[in-house]
Amino acid sequence: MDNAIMLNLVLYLPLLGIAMLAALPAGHEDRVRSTSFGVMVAQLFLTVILYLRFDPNVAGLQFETRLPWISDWGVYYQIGLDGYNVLLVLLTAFLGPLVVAGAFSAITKDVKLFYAMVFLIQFAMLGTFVAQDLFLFYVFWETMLIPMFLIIGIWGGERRIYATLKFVLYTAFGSILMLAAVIYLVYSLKQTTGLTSFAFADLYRVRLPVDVQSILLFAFALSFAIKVPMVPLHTWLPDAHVEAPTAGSVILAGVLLKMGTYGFMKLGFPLFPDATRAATPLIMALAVVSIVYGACLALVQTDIKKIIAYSSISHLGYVMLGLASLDLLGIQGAVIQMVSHGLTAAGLFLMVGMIYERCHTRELAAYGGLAKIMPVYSVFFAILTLASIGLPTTSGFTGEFLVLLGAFRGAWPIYQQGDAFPLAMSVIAVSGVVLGALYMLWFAQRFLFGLAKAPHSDLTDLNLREKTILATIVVAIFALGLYPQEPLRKTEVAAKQYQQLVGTSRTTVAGSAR
Amino acid sequence: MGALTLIVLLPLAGFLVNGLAGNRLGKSFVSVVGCGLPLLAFAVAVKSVLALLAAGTPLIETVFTWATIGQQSFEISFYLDRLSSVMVLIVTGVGSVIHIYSIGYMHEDNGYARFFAYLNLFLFFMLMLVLGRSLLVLFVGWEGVGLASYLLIGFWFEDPVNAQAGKKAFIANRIGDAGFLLGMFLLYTALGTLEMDRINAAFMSPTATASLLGLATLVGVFLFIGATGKSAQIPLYVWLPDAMAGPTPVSALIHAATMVTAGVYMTARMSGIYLHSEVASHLIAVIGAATALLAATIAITQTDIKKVLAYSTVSQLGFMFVAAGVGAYGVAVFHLYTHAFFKACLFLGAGSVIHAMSGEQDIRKMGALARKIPLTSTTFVIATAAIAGIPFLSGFFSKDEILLYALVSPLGSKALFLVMALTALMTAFYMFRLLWLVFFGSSRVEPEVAHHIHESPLSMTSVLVILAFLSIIGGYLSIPHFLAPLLPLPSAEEAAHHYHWTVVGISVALGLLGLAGAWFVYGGSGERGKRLQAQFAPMHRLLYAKYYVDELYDALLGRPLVWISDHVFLRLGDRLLLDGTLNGLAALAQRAAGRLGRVQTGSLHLYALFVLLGIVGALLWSWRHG
Amino acid sequence: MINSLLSSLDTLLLVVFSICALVGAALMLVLKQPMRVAMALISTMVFLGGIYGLLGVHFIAAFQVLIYVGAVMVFMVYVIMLLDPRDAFTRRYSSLLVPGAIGFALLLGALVIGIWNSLPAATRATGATGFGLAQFAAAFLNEYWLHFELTSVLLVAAVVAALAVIGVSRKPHG
Amino acid sequence: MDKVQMLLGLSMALFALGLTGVIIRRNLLVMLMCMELMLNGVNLSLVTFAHQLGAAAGAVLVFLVFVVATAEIAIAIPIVLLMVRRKRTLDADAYADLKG
Repeated sequence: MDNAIMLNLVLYLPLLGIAMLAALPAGHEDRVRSTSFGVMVAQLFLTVILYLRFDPNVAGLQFETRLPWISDWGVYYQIGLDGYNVLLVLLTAFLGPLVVAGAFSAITKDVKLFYAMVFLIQFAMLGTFVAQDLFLFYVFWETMLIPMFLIIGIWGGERRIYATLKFVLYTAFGSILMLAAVIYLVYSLKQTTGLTSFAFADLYRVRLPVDVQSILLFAFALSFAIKVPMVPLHTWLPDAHVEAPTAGSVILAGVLLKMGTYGFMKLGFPLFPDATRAATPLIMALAVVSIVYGACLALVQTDIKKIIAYSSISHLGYVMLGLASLDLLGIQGAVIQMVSHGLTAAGLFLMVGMIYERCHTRELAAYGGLAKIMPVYSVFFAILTLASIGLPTTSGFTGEFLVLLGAFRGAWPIYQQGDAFPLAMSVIAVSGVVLGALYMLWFAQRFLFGLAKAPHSDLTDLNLREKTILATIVVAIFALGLYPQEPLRKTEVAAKQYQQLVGTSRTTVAGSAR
Repeated sequence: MGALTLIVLLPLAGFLVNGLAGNRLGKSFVSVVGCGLPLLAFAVAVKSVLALLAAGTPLIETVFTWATIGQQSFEISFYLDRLSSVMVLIVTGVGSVIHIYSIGYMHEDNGYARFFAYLNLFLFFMLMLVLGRSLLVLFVGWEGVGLASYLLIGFWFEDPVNAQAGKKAFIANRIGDAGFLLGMFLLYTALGTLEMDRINAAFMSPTATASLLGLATLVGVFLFIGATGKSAQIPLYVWLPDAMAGPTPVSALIHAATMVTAGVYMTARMSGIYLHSEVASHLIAVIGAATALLAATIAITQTDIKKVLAYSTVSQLGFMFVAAGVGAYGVAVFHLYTHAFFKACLFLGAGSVIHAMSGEQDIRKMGALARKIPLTSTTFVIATAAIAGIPFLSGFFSKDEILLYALVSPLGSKALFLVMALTALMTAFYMFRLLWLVFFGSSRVEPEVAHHIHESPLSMTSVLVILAFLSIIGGYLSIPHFLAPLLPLPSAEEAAHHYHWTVVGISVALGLLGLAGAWFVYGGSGERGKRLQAQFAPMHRLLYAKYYVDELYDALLGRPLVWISDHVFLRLGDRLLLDGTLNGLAALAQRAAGRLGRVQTGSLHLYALFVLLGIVGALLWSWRHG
Repeated sequence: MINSLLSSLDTLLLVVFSICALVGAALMLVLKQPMRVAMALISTMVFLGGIYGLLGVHFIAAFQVLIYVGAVMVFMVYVIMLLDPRDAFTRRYSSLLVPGAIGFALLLGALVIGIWNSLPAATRATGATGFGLAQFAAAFLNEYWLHFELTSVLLVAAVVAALAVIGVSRKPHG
Repeated sequence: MDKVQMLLGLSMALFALGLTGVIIRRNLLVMLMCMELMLNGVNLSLVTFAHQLGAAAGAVLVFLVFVVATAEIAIAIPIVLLMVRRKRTLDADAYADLKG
């Protein structure tokens, strides 16, 4: 099959899935589940083929589709794979079947609608990643909100309305500013080159004075930083995670948060290179604050999901640090860290969901000594925990190591020129390694070890479905930890392009832009 | 697959088999796999070392490229030279016998397969650590042994104390690892490689730039921070005594013979850097000496048999670092090597005692066990004599060399020598104290325990015998000499030869003095010991409480971190400032909406009036702007 | 100017009708009985129809009388007669009498200064020739056929809505 | 003041009077009638312009206004009847249920 068509097929399979669900007669919940799972697996299969066919040596888009959409505004339906998104698309497709399978027993209310929403968000997330036209990107970006809003709002916990409103208000607030910036950006492209286009490739050529860049970067960054989330824009995340059903948490932590970092990498920083370089100390500082702050907060939580939620904030701080380092190692590390966090956080949330299904509480104090009661569960949990704190041979190590090494290596020459700030930031970031161990082990110790205690005495260990889900994730984690060479090769060209885009000045003297 | 790769992978295979299927395969199968594969690894290691000696040049095996980024490439490769061959033989050799010992020791345990899986996992990472060519591989092993240690300390996880101890070990190690990472980053930034032979070559090369050599101190200190974590030196030594919560074979293998010496190995391995930094070397020597002294003083008062040995280990590690600090890396490795034998023997002997005493570890409830468990006590006596530095046993040779170089090395000094001599005296004292309280004197064993006292099975005692034998003869293989081509000893002055016999004399005298002192205090009824304790009660309390360091750390670091996280970050930051602002804004919007809502009176007339006013407004606006 | 207005009978009639329509409208605000208000409105409408006639758009004049007076106002009068004045009719003015009066003055003022004053004064009416029903019909079916169809949709919707409203009212009473 | 100006002035006056009537009259039916008056005012201006410009568009619009007025009254009257049946009054102030 033609690659471009296949990419479109991957993108639209979720919509096809919705159509198939709609065609099913009411009441056949098992058929709904198996259909959903089948569609997701098919999507993963196609994505893997695309991934294998992806040529790491080609700079720029592959499998591209470009059709005029709104000709008057220069809007194109343009999608394609490149080094920026190829891993994230694979991650999204990889988590799809796991999310669906993980929700088999957890969701019993409005099953059909639930899976339809999962498909819709899958569609929107994939679309956001593959979109190469800012207008299209924005449409997908906003589309993501709706299914997530419903997933939390309908199948969530007790305070779901508060959480879902907080989530939507936060993200919508960010989006509005971004929209304004998008319009201004396209307008200035027209002013300078006479070209009306939303294509990323064209927008990368816009030259703007630094002060204008800064304002636009702020607008973009606000939207992305809320999604990441970076401290101090993070408070929606713990609430959303706690109230969301397992599948919602998995999608949120696994893919949705990467939208923010992907946005920074693909749009925020390369579009406004001069402002980015001027703001690098601030970005690094916020990243490091996120690392430390998230870790400290994870340390004092009593709700299992909140611990993982705060740890996500900490882990995504590494991604931001890597992106801000502008060092090739750091950038590549950031990409790996995104995928790694997607795997570990998704796995941990799935595991919390599994125990929640059995005991119906997320209070850490209610548990203890699970290693005795549920040995298999405990082994998986320990592996995911250790991967999350970046133990060597797991994916977390690859990401954290490369990010920290890159940040240090990038900061060293600056230090030798007399500015110690970036170096200090990278050194503080290393302390996150210790803090990470601190909260995760504290968590694991109270959860898995000690005297056996659980809200129910007759806890059953994982069943085959659950084991398979977790084993899949664990295999991926080790693959990425032991042999990151393969994915790194696929992203290298993009990382270099990013480095070059952000590294070269595209400023103009104020006023001459118009 | 190359031989070195095979050495590393054999224990991993054992881990996978025992870990995944061990419970289903039965204990004998687990034992065969769990002990056979390490033994096989030992055999391959011996063969590789012979090949090395025949070849004369280091063996290098590249397994695969972990990552290539831009021009940078990280390779997973193994490296065998004389230094790593000493280490790999200790690890696989001592490791294998301890595995065999565990068959008897853990026989009744439910987690038998799990235990062997963990032990094999530990060996895998440890071999990776000692065989790694690049710091990256070393770091993988470095963190990996930390993990295995964590799992094994918390092996009996149902007791929260054990799990707590495991966590403490892991976190102390992690703090060290953070420093280690920084050292690695700095090296990589400066040299663009993490391969240790290349790094050493770069530092030793005559063309090394001044800016590179200027980094030596910083790098050295960072790497040493890692070593203090792994090798239990001040300030991160606190985890090791707690780590005794694990099963005794674990204490012998991980917390005495192999893992804790990784820091010493690393320091010796990176000697190219330390040779260029007097500051870092001094720091190592001072920290080592201080740790040795501090741990020895604590060991004198401890009453748990394993705790005494744990502090003894910390103290001996301090000796090794002193040797490394004065530039005598070969001597440090020599002591590492002899220590592996006698300390493993001591720990396993202690394990045998505990086994005999049905789990009792308090030496105040022991005494006069020599006749009941003769084989254990004999080996224990030999090992104690070895550690105390009684002449012609292995410990004597290595400790003597350390004392000598502390005095005569250009980096050494008289003060250093005096401290180490004092520590050596105390070592002899507390070890003989332990010996007396456990095996001689009068029995204080509780009656119901006394019935069950029995000698351990053959699988355990044979291992004790092997290790005791090695403790006797180990010193005759001169490791410093063996390593001299790789790690030349510091150039001592002419006076060295003059001093040598003096130091030997002092060293012998110290050992015997310690023996005599312990005999005097604890021999017979032990009355003198009690009196002495009463006389120095405040000091005893201070030492018994380990200088309150744990409490201090908790008060200075642990609790403030939690307090700040909870009160400042969570309550003030997240809830009050961020969420408070947000909720405040939401409330404001709601109130404003309430106000505006009152305009909706429901009166049609008023609405019509608004329409009218709107029209008027629109008209006026269009008139003004038309 | 007055002279030019008075120059023909048509113009005179136009003025008279205008004044009458204005008076009728003003009466609507002050008469108390709804029936009388309705009568005032009808008279205003009739006078307006007269004006249309004088302007030459006779068919509009016819519609005005037929549809407004004949249909709408008859319906209105019928309803007024249907309702029982004792419990349905109320006081004359709302509480907003004074603001309304002030608003009226404001609106009129704004209209006069905003539009009326700015009208080009001397444009001669070209409509002396006017346009007949034929033109109107042609325009409707050529240019405005869509609007025409939409009106029919609107009317159908209105009928349905009226039925629905009546239907709702019946339900609670069985 | 010519003919067109006078007629436009009349239409404005009718519109203003109608709107004022909606504001100041209390009776729902009278308010409805005042709205009709406003429509008539607008119609007048439309016819005047159509007459002046000789274009059919104005006349078409007037026709549309007729239809709208008819439809409006066809729905408004039943609603008024319903309301009166519920509260037995035509006082607009009695129907302030949508108070915010």
